[in-house]
Amino acid sequence: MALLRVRTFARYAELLGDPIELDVQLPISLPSLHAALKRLPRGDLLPAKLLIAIDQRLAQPDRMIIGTEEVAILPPLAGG
Amino acid sequence: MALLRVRTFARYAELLGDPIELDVQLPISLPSLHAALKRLPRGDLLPAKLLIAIDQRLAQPDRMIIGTEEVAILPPLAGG
Amino acid sequence: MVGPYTTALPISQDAVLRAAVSPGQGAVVSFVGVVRDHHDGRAVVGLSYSAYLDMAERECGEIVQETEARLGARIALQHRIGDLAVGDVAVVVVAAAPHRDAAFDACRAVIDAVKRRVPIWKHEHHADGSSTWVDPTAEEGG
Amino acid sequence: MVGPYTTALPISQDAVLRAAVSPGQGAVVSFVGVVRDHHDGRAVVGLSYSAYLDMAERECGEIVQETEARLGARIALQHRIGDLAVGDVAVVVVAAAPHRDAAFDACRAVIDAVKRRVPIWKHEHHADGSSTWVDPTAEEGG
Repeated sequence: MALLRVRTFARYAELLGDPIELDVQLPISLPSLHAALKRLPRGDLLPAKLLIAIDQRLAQPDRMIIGTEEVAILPPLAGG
Repeated sequence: MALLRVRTFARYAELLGDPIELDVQLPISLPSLHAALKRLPRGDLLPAKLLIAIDQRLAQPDRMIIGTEEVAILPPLAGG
Repeated sequence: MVGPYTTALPISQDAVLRAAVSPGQGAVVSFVGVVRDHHDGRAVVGLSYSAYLDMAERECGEIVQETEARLGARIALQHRIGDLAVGDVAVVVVAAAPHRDAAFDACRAVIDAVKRRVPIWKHEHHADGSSTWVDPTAEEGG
Repeated sequence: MVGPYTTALPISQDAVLRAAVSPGQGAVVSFVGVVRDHHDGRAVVGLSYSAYLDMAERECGEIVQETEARLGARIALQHRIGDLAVGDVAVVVVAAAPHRDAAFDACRAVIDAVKRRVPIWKHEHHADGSSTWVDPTAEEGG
């Protein structure tokens, strides 16, 4: 197990704090990361479909995280 | 025969002067008006398809002029 | 807005903007036409707009009112008449609406209709001293 | 234009305009997003934008450069971050191009991409003292 740092913003920062440190097995898939986030206090309020950014780009669902990346979870975008 | 006053603008005003007074039979159709304009000095430089405004609206080709209207011939529009 | 829609004085973009905007409208789309330094491959140093003024005002008013009614936008429009230099503002259209779809559609509809319907003519002055009347029906683009 | 594309200070529309315009470009299309006094049927008194700033700057830069290359337009973009009141300017996009087709297409493409891709969030403050995080995926319009 290793500590993975996850940045949060806006409503997710209110729910979960920012940043989060998750104790997970690395590398980790996005569905496993999502499941680990859901197990946090109030993590059950995260949506079924979660936007995840890796190194400041929206991640494809099959992406693996090795632990050196900048990882962030993004609420629905509302700029413009 | 009666005098019909026709307003001109831009290139047509340079060609023909403004306004023009035409000696024509009233009422007059737009093709007949066009033909009378063509017979003016430099009238042969008018295009085969001529924009004619009657009372400040573009006229349909079947429109007749009785002589009390405001008549104008318009070069290709180039505003905007 | 109501007219006049043509002006012989320089156009204040801010004033046109203020004429269209209100607190219920979150999306404002503007079109500004600026005198370019070239046209059809020739260097341009300035131009003169002339108009059939009464008809131009009537057509502009109809375009604004039709588009406001059809798209639920507020529209402001000003078209410059007279002598302009390169870089001068020739025309400004501002469309304000609650959402951006209507604002974009309204702004585009107004400038397209102005070019199609309003009796205004452009005399273009070239760097070599010559002048030509612009005929958009005889050229590409615009 | 190059960044920064986000700003915590009030946006000067004139400065954004000047960043896009040059003498070869005759058509300038602008989009201005203004804080409205209502949303989803509720009275709004203000809002706060927050952002994932590094990613927002990177996405804005990509959007601007992609659109400039694809449509041959020059683009300026500024998005406000922080606390805004009703009537404040939230975002400005200016697209300048030789002709109006490209200017309209570029301006529309940029604001659509900003809404779709840039990590910015809107906390809306209502007249009754409550606040909500805006979720455009859960509502009509925009």
